[in-house]
Amino acid sequence: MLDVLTVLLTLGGLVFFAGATMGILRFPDFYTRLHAAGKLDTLGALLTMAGLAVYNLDPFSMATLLTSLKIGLAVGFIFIASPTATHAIVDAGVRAGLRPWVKQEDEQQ
Amino acid sequence: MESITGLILAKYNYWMYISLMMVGLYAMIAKNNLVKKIIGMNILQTAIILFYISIGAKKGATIPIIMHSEGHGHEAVHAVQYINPLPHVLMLTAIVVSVATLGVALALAIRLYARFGTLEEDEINDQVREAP
Amino acid sequence: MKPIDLEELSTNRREILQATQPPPKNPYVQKGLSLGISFLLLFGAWVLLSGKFDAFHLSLGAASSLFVAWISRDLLFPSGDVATLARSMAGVAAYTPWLLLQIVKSNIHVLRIAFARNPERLIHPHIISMHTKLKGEIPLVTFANSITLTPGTITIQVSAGNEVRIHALDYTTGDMDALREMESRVARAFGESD
Amino acid sequence: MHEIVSIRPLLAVIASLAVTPILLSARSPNVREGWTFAAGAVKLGIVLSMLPAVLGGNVFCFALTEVIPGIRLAFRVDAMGMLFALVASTLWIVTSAYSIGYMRGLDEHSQTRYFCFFAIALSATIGAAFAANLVTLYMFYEILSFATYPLVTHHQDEEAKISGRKYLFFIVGGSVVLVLPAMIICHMKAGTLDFAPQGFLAGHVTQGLATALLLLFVFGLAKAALMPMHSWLPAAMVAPTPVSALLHAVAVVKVGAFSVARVLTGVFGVDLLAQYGLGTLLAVLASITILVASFIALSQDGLKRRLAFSTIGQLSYILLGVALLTPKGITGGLVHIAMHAFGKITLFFCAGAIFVAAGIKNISEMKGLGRRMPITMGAFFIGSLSVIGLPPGGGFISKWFLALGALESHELAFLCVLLFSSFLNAAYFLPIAYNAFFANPPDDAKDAGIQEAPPWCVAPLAFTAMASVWLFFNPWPFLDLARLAAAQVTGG
Amino acid sequence: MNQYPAFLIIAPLLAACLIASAAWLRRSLCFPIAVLGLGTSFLSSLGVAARVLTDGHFQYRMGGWAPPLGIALEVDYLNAPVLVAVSGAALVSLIATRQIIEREQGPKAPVFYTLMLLAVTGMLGMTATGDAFNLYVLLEISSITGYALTASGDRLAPLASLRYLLLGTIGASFYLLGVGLLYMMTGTLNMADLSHLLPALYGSDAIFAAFLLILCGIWLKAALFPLHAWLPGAYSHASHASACLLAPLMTKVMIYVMLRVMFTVFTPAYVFEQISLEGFVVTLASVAVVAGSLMALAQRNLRRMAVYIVVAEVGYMVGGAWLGNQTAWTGAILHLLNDVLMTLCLFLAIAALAGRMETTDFKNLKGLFSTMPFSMGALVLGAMSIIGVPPACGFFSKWFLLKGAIEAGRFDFLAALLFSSLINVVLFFRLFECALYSGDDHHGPGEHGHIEIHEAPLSLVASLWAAAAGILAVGFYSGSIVNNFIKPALM
Amino acid sequence: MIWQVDLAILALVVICAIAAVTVRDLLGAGILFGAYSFMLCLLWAAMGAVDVAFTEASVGAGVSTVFFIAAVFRTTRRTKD
Amino acid sequence: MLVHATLDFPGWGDPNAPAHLHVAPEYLEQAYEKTATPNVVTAVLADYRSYDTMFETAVVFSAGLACFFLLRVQSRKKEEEEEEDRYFRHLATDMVIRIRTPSMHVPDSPYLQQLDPYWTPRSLIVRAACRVLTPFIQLFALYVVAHGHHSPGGGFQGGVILGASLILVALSHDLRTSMKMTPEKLMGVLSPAGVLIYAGVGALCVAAGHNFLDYGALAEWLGTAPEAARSLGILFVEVGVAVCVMATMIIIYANLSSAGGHKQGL
Amino acid sequence: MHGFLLGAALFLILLMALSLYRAAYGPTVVDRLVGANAIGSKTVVLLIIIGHLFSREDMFVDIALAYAMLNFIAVLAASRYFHKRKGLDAVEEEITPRIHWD
Repeated sequence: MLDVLTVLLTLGGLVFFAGATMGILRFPDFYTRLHAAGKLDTLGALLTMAGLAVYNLDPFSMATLLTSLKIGLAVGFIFIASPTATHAIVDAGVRAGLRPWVKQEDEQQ
Repeated sequence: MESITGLILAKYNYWMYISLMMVGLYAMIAKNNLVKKIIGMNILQTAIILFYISIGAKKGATIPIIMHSEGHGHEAVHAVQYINPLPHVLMLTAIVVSVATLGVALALAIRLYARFGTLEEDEINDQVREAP
Repeated sequence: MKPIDLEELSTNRREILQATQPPPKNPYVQKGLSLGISFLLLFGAWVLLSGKFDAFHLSLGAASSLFVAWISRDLLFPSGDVATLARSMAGVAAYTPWLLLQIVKSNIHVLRIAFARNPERLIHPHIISMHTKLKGEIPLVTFANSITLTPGTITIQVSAGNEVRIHALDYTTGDMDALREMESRVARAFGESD
Repeated sequence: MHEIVSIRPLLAVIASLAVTPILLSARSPNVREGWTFAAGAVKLGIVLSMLPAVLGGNVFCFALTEVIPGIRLAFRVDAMGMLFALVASTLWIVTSAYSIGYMRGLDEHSQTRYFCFFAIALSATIGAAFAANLVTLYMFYEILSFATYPLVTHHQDEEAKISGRKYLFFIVGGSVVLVLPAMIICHMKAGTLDFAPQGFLAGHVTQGLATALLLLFVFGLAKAALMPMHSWLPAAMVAPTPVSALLHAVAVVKVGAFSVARVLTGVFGVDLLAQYGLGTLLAVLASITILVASFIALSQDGLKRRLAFSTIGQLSYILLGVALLTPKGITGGLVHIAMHAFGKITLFFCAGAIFVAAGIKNISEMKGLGRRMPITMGAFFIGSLSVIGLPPGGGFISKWFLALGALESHELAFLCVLLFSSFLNAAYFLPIAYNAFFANPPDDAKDAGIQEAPPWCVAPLAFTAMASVWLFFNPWPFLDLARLAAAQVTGG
Repeated sequence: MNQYPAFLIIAPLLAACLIASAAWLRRSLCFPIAVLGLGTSFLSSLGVAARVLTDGHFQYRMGGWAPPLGIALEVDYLNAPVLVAVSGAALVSLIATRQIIEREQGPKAPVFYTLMLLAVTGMLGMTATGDAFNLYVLLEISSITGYALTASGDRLAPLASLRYLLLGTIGASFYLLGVGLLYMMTGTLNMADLSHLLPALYGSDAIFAAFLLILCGIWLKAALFPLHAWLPGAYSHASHASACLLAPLMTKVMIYVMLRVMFTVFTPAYVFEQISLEGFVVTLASVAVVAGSLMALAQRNLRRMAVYIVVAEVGYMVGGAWLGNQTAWTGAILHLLNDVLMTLCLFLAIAALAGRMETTDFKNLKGLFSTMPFSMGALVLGAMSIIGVPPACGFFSKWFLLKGAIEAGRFDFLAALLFSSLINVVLFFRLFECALYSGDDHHGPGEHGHIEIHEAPLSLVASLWAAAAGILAVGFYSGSIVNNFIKPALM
Repeated sequence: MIWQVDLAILALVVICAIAAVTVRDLLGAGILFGAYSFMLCLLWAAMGAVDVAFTEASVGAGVSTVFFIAAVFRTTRRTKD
Repeated sequence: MLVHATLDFPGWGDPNAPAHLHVAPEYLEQAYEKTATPNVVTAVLADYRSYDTMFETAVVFSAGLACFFLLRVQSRKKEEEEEEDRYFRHLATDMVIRIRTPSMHVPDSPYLQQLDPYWTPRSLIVRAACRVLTPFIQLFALYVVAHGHHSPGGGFQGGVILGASLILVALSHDLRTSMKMTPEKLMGVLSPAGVLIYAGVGALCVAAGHNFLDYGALAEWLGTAPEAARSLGILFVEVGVAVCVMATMIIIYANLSSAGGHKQGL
Repeated sequence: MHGFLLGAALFLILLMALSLYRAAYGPTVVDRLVGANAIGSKTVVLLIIIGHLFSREDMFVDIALAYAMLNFIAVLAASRYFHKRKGLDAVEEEITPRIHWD
């Protein structure tokens, strides 16, 4: 039961990770790439780590619970740090003077 | 043929450390920019760390932290089960040293930039030659 | 030397407001409370991290927590307002599941774009800016980070006058109504809704 | 023969290091020179105190620390060393006195430095005389080389610089490149470097190696100015005259000749040399040097340069004497150290006095000088006689023994060389004295005011001239010592 | 229990830390603490040497662990005199350069002292340690402080220092890699243990590679000729105070490490019988000697000249170590000790001269014998020693080196040594010529012209003469040094 | 040790190292150097050297990249190679 | 050459390689028993090879010192008297004031904030997030130091993280703010103090009659078994390492990022 | 399960490689930053997976935690760079005020 949950969560996480990477590779400019990288990654990490935490609980004991909670703590950290980092990067991009990519048609509007 | 493949596969860590070392040395010798040289220096050092850690690796063994139950009772430790800790110890020291060296090197680079306004070695040399 | 950009300077009005706020009524009690809360929070974190419950490690933990609470007393809870703190914690707890749901929903949206054959066709990047009513620092940051976490939007800047600039991936994600909802939920979580 | 362990050799060596006060009393010349004399007197006293025992066939020994396993810095005062030390310490006092006159007469610069290095040079000379082994000898030899360098280049002009370089190149180059390896080879072969009366190399070397070593030593000890290594000597004439006197008569070249003699007898040993026929080889070399140097001397016009070439020739007499390998020959060679010292120092003093008084350096300008400077030129005449080897100069004694030695070894060719070269000597010295007294001076007004040099100059040269004569009649300490030394080294 | 070896190394470390702390409270405390630290170290080194004389080789177990497990300090006949020389030279150079440091560094003087002490700690530790990896750590301490010290000089010093850093790091990395190879093949890091385990593996290529890597690393650090590129810049642009500390000690300690590796880790049996590198290395050393001398000859600046002399001296020692006979080894070890003193004397003298004039170009040296007789006197002594004039100590080591060269039949090395001695004569007499002549007027100021004696500070001159006296003393007693330390060390 | 992971990361490490020394922008080089240290950390972990991995994590992510960027900030990003 | 030598290597991960057979088993089998420290790496690092580690700390210390020495610009008398334009912001009115004053007379008032010529505002978001994160990072760092015996980590890692957390403050706020938290003087004292703690523990062992760094000597004073004393000794030296490393990292960062001026950081 | 985790790890490494492409060839520096950040976030997960593969996750979680905390410092530092230096290309030259040490 737990294993199934683990696999599901982890697979989901991996999908999001994959999406993030695809986004990083395929999106046209820095800002749009950041959309993919900054957040798909965060969710991917969340899901994968949740899966692993669940897996870890298998022979349930105080120690494994604590370890799982630690993983949760790490997730919490990522949740505060990742958007902040994303924001910092986008701030850097703006300050560096990078113009956002705008679609041709949007530009004409 | 098989032996050669085996040779390559069985020791790929060692081949890799050699290539890393060459990258580092190349950067230190062939690059003109001082910061690049410093990066090369760090890569060289990590190549050596890689080498040491590879020495320590042991198939089918776990990390060198003794599994122990709470309290002070513990079962006999079989060395085969654990990875060799000594290279790790040495490399902790080596990493520290490399950070220390990095700090000093960067400090020197900053001073050089303040003096010469460039980090390119050939430009610095030109300036030195013009006004010794 | 580059002269100082006055426009940029004014973005830090919030900091100024804080600095010029009247000092709390009883500074010692406030400080003590702030320290105490910090300590408890940190000690809880320590226990979580340590996983060892013998006296030696616990006392080490207490010492460490006290030490950290002391050196970062200005960082964690500068105000030391216990009631607000408790309320906002509860608020955040209530807010998080909703946020997670939002995140998952919109993440899937971006995922579709990322895996689409031609992502450039699907996106319409543009920058929007909105005015927010949020006042406190923490709520503002929570709001900004929530925007960032909801894919499709990234907070670029929170400028003076609570103007939030957002980079949106396309029109659906950059939906003003969704943002407004988020804002109100954040406000509720931190008890700022009036 | 007793070995007396005594600190006296060391004291004799470091006595002149009492110059340290010289440095401190640089401000008052009188005090400074007082120190110089005091040190000279002390040194002479110490040397003299050892004389009776040495004459009695005893040897003073003193060892300092061990510098290389098996090799100590050690002193050993035997007859040969005593002879040389006696000459050096006696003449130091005289030269000091003369230096005072000369330097003050010309108001030279940096006199403090001059006296300082002068004293160091003397120390090194005594040390070389008393050295008990090759390393000690080498040490003092080198110290002497470096201590005389500032003296040679005292004038500090371009010429002095060049001469100084030449001097160093030959002296130090020779010792470093030739002597040092030779020493090491000796040490490797024989395991010791202590001078033994009959040499320590016997039985350890083949003929080829012995020849090579001999050549290395003889040319390496370039102070002896054997012919291809001689050219530093005329160059060093740029030095102030007392320095030249010191260089030629007492310290430098004599140390070279003495060292060669010491090496020949103490390292190789007479028997070994005779066995491999090396004595003849050396004697031939010496003969060539004698003749060539004498011919060159004839053609020189500068008085000091002529004296310099004369020195080159005379030094080779010493070598020749030792190379004859007979007791008489060796006696003659050793005595020649002393006799030539007194004679040549007189000549140099005279040259200096002439320069101080008249500012003349060239022989051709000296016509008629004898009338204005009778004492100086008289002394010059006596000195010439001594150097030529005519009675009543002391040089006669040594030449006599050399000739006897040549006869004794049945090498008539060398006898001929001796006689012919003496004739040449006479040919380049006597005309000077003759012209000085009997030729008419050129009627220039400029030398009208010439008179005798200051008494500080004249007194020493008169003293040494008289000493030369006195030595002819009474050569006992030197002759006895030389005989004793010859007896010791030939095992007789 | 005898704690001298620990004090020897810990005293400067503690003193360094104390200075760094005390600097924020009272600046005036720093120098006494530094002297105290190095003084303790020097006294301990004497104690250690005395104990070696009575008991022979002994071990100090750090942390009480027996060597293959823990780290032990090994003190034996070989490193006891090196320890004395290093700590003594460091003490002298610290006292000597105080004024220079205070003048040049101003408020940063305490930091400079601290760096000096740490560098000395590293060098002493390298000399005393019996563990191959520990040596690397200590090497890095002295190197990092060395980089900082060399960077404090004229305007080109940081550049020279950065080059030194890059090359030095390559050298240290090579050493580390070599040690790693040894560890991989044997499983131990302790030198004594290695020497027991290695003979079984002598045929292995990996061991050979390890040996070569370690050697290359050491040579880079020791500035053997083709690898010397960092040295001239580093020591000629550095502050005089740092040059006085580093130039006498750094390369010598590295040479000591080379000897240690050759004798203790790999036995001479391996170095000279299993592999036959000695032909190549001695040729290299000969080239180093000649090239160093010639490059010194090409310089017009006293300091740069001295720096190239150091390069040549390295060639002496490496060549001596590789000639492969007892005599030559004696020479190499003795020369190591002597060179510490000689170079110390030389660089202190240069510092003294430089304190009175802008640069040490030859043309600036005119008339120095008159104005700075004491400094020049000591310089002459140092020069005599470098040339190899007895009784200065340089002669005796050269003696052994030459004799070793003859015994080994390496006449190229012999010729190189003799040639370099000659060049040294030329070098120094060219210098003395300049210093002897007052220059413009040929006959100088005359007897009564007043020459102002304008000496360097007393502490500098006194230390300089201490070094010079050391040269003479070591010269006079070199026989007993050889008998009591070097011979047993080579047994 | 997990050789599959190890091998894969090793390849990345080398690529990253080459990228870090070839990129024509010092800031970019610094960032790549940071990424390089991430991978090293993983590599050590995969080989079972937890302490080393920890050190590399703290040093690589925490300070050495920051030092690099600080140094580049104080000097220049320009590089000719 | 290296490639050639590699052919001679034992295979990678071979449990029977000589490296695993000589000393390592002894460490693994004895470390827990003798030092009561399950993390063998820590045990070896801080006990068996503690001498190494002490010098490793000294390396860090000297690196910090070297950076300080190379870069720090200390105001000299002349500079202090030199007048210079300085910018201040009056907090109440949000006005920027330019004051021309020698640096010895820089006004120090709670209502004025000094700005650098290159001053740029810190992002509000970053600042707030860092404010929340920093205490936890520091706590984590201390945890790492304290639990080096049981899990990976130890003094060095903890020290670096601690230093990094303070660097984070500097990055998110201002170098000047962080220098107020960690004054240069304090760091300058702490950095050697870390080494002193380490060496002091060693010296205590000497005072107790054992060899340098033989923590077993402390058993009597601490009133514990030698193994526990070793464990405690390891903890003490780890604290020393952490203190030194933290202070040094801050010193290096402060000097590098401000090129020694300590005024305007990254 | 072990195999699944191993596969997941390898998949993540593949993704890292792709991100590395962006980090190495990113047209601008900020693109590199994005790539590096992505690599960093994957590293955290990978560390825990490796911990599971060793069956010693309690040991690896600490490292992951440290990573989660510190990864963001480097990114922050890089972004701070642009607060004071404008321009995306390396040719930007906004001369720092020179400080002279001596």
